[in-house]
Amino acid sequence: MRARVLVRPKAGILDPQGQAVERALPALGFGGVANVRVGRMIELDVDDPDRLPEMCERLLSNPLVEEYEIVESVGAEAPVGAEAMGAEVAQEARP
Amino acid sequence: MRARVLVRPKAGILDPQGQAVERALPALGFGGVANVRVGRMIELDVDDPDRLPEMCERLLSNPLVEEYEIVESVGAEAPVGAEAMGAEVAQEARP
Amino acid sequence: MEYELILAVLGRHPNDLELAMFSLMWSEHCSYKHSKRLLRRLPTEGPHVLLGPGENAGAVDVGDGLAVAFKVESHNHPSAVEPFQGAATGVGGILRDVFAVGARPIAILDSLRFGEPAASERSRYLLERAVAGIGHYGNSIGVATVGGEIYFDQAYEQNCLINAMCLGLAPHGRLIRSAAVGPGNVLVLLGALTGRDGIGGASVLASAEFGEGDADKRPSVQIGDPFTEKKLLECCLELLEDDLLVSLQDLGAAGLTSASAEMASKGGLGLDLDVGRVPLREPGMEPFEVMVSESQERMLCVVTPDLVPDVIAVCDRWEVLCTEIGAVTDNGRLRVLDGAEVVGDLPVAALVDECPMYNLEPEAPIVSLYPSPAPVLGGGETPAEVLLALLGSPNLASRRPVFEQYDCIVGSRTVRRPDAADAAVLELPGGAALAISIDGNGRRVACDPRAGAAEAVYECSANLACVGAEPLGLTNCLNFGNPEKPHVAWQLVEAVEGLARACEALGVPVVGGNVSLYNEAPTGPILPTPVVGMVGRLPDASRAGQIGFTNDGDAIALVGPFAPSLTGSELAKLRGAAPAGDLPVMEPGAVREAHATVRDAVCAGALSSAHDIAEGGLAVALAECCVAGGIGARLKVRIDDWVRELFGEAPGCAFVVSGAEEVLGPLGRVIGRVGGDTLVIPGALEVAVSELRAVRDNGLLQYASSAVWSE
Amino acid sequence: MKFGIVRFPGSCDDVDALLAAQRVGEAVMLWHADSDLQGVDAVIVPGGFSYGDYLRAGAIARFAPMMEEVAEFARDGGLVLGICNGFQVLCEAGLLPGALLPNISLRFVCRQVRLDVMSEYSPFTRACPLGEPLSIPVKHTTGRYYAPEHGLADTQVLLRYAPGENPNGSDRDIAGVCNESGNVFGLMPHPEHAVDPLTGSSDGLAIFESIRAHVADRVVA
Ligand SMILES: Nc1ncnc2c1ncn2[C@@H]1O[C@H](COP(=O)(O)OP(=O)(O)O)[C@@H](O)[C@H]1O
Ligand SMILES: [Mg+2]
Repeated sequence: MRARVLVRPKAGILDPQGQAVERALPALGFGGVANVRVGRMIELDVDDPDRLPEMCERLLSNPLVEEYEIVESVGAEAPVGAEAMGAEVAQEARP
Repeated sequence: MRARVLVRPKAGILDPQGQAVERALPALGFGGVANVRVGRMIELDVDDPDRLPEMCERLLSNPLVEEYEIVESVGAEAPVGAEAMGAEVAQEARP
Repeated sequence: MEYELILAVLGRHPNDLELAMFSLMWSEHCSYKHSKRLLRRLPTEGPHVLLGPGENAGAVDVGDGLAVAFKVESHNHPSAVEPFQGAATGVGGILRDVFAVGARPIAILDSLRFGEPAASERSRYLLERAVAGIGHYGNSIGVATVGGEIYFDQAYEQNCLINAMCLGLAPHGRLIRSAAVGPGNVLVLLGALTGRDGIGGASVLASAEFGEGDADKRPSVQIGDPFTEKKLLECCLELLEDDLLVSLQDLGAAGLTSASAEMASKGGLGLDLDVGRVPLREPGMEPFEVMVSESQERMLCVVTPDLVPDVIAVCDRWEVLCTEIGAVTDNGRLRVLDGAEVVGDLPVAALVDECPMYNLEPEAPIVSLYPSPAPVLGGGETPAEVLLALLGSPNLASRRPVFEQYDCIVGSRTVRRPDAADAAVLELPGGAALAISIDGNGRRVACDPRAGAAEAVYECSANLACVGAEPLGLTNCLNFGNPEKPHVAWQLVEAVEGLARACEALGVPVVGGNVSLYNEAPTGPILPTPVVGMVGRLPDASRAGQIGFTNDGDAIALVGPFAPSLTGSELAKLRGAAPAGDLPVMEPGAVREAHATVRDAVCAGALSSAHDIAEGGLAVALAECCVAGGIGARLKVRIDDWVRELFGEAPGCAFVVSGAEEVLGPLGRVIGRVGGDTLVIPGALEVAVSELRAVRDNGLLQYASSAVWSE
Repeated sequence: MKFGIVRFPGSCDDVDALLAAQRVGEAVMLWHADSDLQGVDAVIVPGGFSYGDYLRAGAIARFAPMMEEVAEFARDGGLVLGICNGFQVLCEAGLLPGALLPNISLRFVCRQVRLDVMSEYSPFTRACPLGEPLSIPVKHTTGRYYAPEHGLADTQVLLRYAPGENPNGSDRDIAGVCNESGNVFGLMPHPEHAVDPLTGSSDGLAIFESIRAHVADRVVA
């Protein structure tokens, strides 16, 4: 099964990447953006999804400063569950 | 609106982080894991979600080597759409 | 045209794989078809040379049974596409060249060129990301980045230059060549999995091989993995230490094709290589994809059959993938197999040696090829205003925002860090030290390629003299535009002549280098940019020279022939002058003598500081000594023509040194005294050292966009 | 006295730590995959990018077999010093409180900094000159110390960046902390790169001297 683990800095933990994005967006002409948080995404095939929480606590996140979320998705090929979640997938080139 | 952008290395692009995690997990006793890819997650409040793809292309991802996915979710508080996506949220302290 | 030649040497049509191999091996990048004849002009011999051009890196003897190997290489085109990964993999590539000869990399330097940061957001972005990429690779692999240089000019707007130099240390006995030896020996591939990296880069192939829909499968951007390279590096050095390898070669441009062809060619032998055995990162790769892949962090070696198990054991310990992929043969052919099937069979000589060589058709331009830059100074400024404008200008301002992103101390050898001296100084085991400098000023080369290129050699040697080091050898990277254009060809020919003459005059051999051509935009070529990296030795690390004035009351002297002019100077640029006109003529004997004078005085521990007068002229040199030492200075000589005397340039020949007056007297002309907290040039300017520092510190910092991701 | 330096794939300052330790005693390398501490009196987990620092700095290295030995050694009161990446590894392993997060600047920073020594009694700082700041370099991208709300007493803070010198945004200028029992110490600055005036400073030597003195006292006692 393909699964996706999302990890983000806990509330209250300073997130300079989120802040940098929040500063950079208006400079590029994108207003109306707030509360940006930057985290990590890990996608993996697992035989035994029951062990995912343990993997998250032991390796994939640091519970002291991060929280995680497990998104399971059956038999999906990458990009996992894109449509299912109403996502867009794009690969355009940067100017 | 709160949105979530997921960014991952494009198919075929080397993902050293994913490789390192994939090699580490079995050593920790987590077998049965494959195809690990490590990417980024950005969560943000946006007034105009229509501009998200453009933000992704110009700042949030590097379209040369990464692809992105936009997950929109209305009025959610963090953790965004956890239940909706069948996710678990955990914040346990490490033993 | 070249296809006809392939038909002739092969006596038949090549298949697609063979054609792909030919087109790579006969590319400018691999064959040097426009520059090879020219490079023969460079002097390559000297008493210290252990490995000259032709090996992955050159090497010179540094005494005590130690050799230092070094090379500079460009990664310009990949960096223009993706600056972070382009610069990172540039560092990864030059590191491999150095440990491919058996040396442990101990230092990295980088030479960068971008468009004007004030005018160009893209240039600021390229600067930010290229520097981050260099730091990412060098810092993570644990090799100190100890120096470099950065220039900004609009001529680089479309073609940034990213040159990286690496220097490594080896006991003589560990040096190894890449020539394949011993038919029957085993060909072993070490390191990363092979993916479709960089295949898009082989553009010749695009039409022949790639279907439309396949484009996505073939990522042309290579991702650097310093962790894998760190293991590969340690593993290779251990294999050599244990004497387990016959020959070693890195995989760079054109991947397995180039590495195997070069090894076979140098050994005068053949190779059988089975692409079916190459461990792949992606399923379904075609043989030609495997042969041309530019996946990073891989090495190829030749091992005698009995030692293969030992090699595997060392690789296992370092968690480095190790695969037997072929064998050395005596038939002079490079045969590519896919399991039992022969999918390509080419004579090595044809592939490597029979590439057509082209003669350049140089023609001197009548007017400057480069437009005038937008003026920053109008001409009515006071000397103090000019000095501050220069110190704060992108080309002269403090590089601290850049070099603080590099680990310059790992290895516990760094005796002079960036900004502390004109050359980086690295301690050697016996108490002596190495000094390294990298330099090249494209604006001056544009004015006069022959004199400008010679100046780059002089300036490197002057930098070494300032720390007390005697040059042992140099490497160079020739960054130019399209050599098929007569004016560019002329720049190239003249620059090589200038390099050669300067090397002969100073007695410094060229032990290696790299050529990067076709750096052109529709608006024209880049400034002709030969970059010189020079390595020297000083007998006593504890006496390494430094830049800053230190002692209140010390005398200041001007040493060496000094005939500054405004042509090609930074001030001329700020005033909006195109890079054109005659550079000052330097008498090589006098230059050499001045370098020896300063070097000997530094080695004797006789000076408090030494600094060469380069961009920005005498006033900027003095200001730099004041800022570095945190102390002022007062000149006591009359200045008649302040524009020329204070800000004119004649790099590589004259020095500002400080020390006791009786010591300085015999060395040169005493022009002033150290002390106070201002720089005073009577009748011209008086500026507080704190102001000099503030302006210099902010010059580049103001353009440093903030980072968004932490790598 | 014998130091052991744990070497992971990706360690960069391992040899530097070895050379520094050899200035005050004997020192050997300990391979990450082995489980024999070779009878060392103190362990150094050195700087670098163990496992490339992929995922999170120190996250993978803490699971190395040798680290299990180190954890046990620490539980038995052995002296363990984690420098930079070693500090990250010790935090990830739970041997030290807190976590190291990306620098506020999000950039790598290599710079000489001044450090205030907060305790003269710790086994790691007892030889430091009183009241004098140490000049020691930092070099890292992930050095912003996050101090947990509970579980870090003021007395555990052994080093702070001198006022105005904090290079990474660490909580309360914290540069180095020890565990509750005081026998495990981690710091972001690199004392092993400050052991010779020729290469910048010798102020870091005091950390190694402190360890040596402590071990010597313990042997006598
Ligand atoms: N400008 C130059 N001056 C001297 N030698 C050069 C120059 N350019 C290339 N060479 C030499 O030619 C050989 C081939 O260079 P290159 O293709 O860059 O090597 P590699 O494939 O190892 O990167 C090297 O030995 C190199 O030192
Ligand atoms: Mg090579």
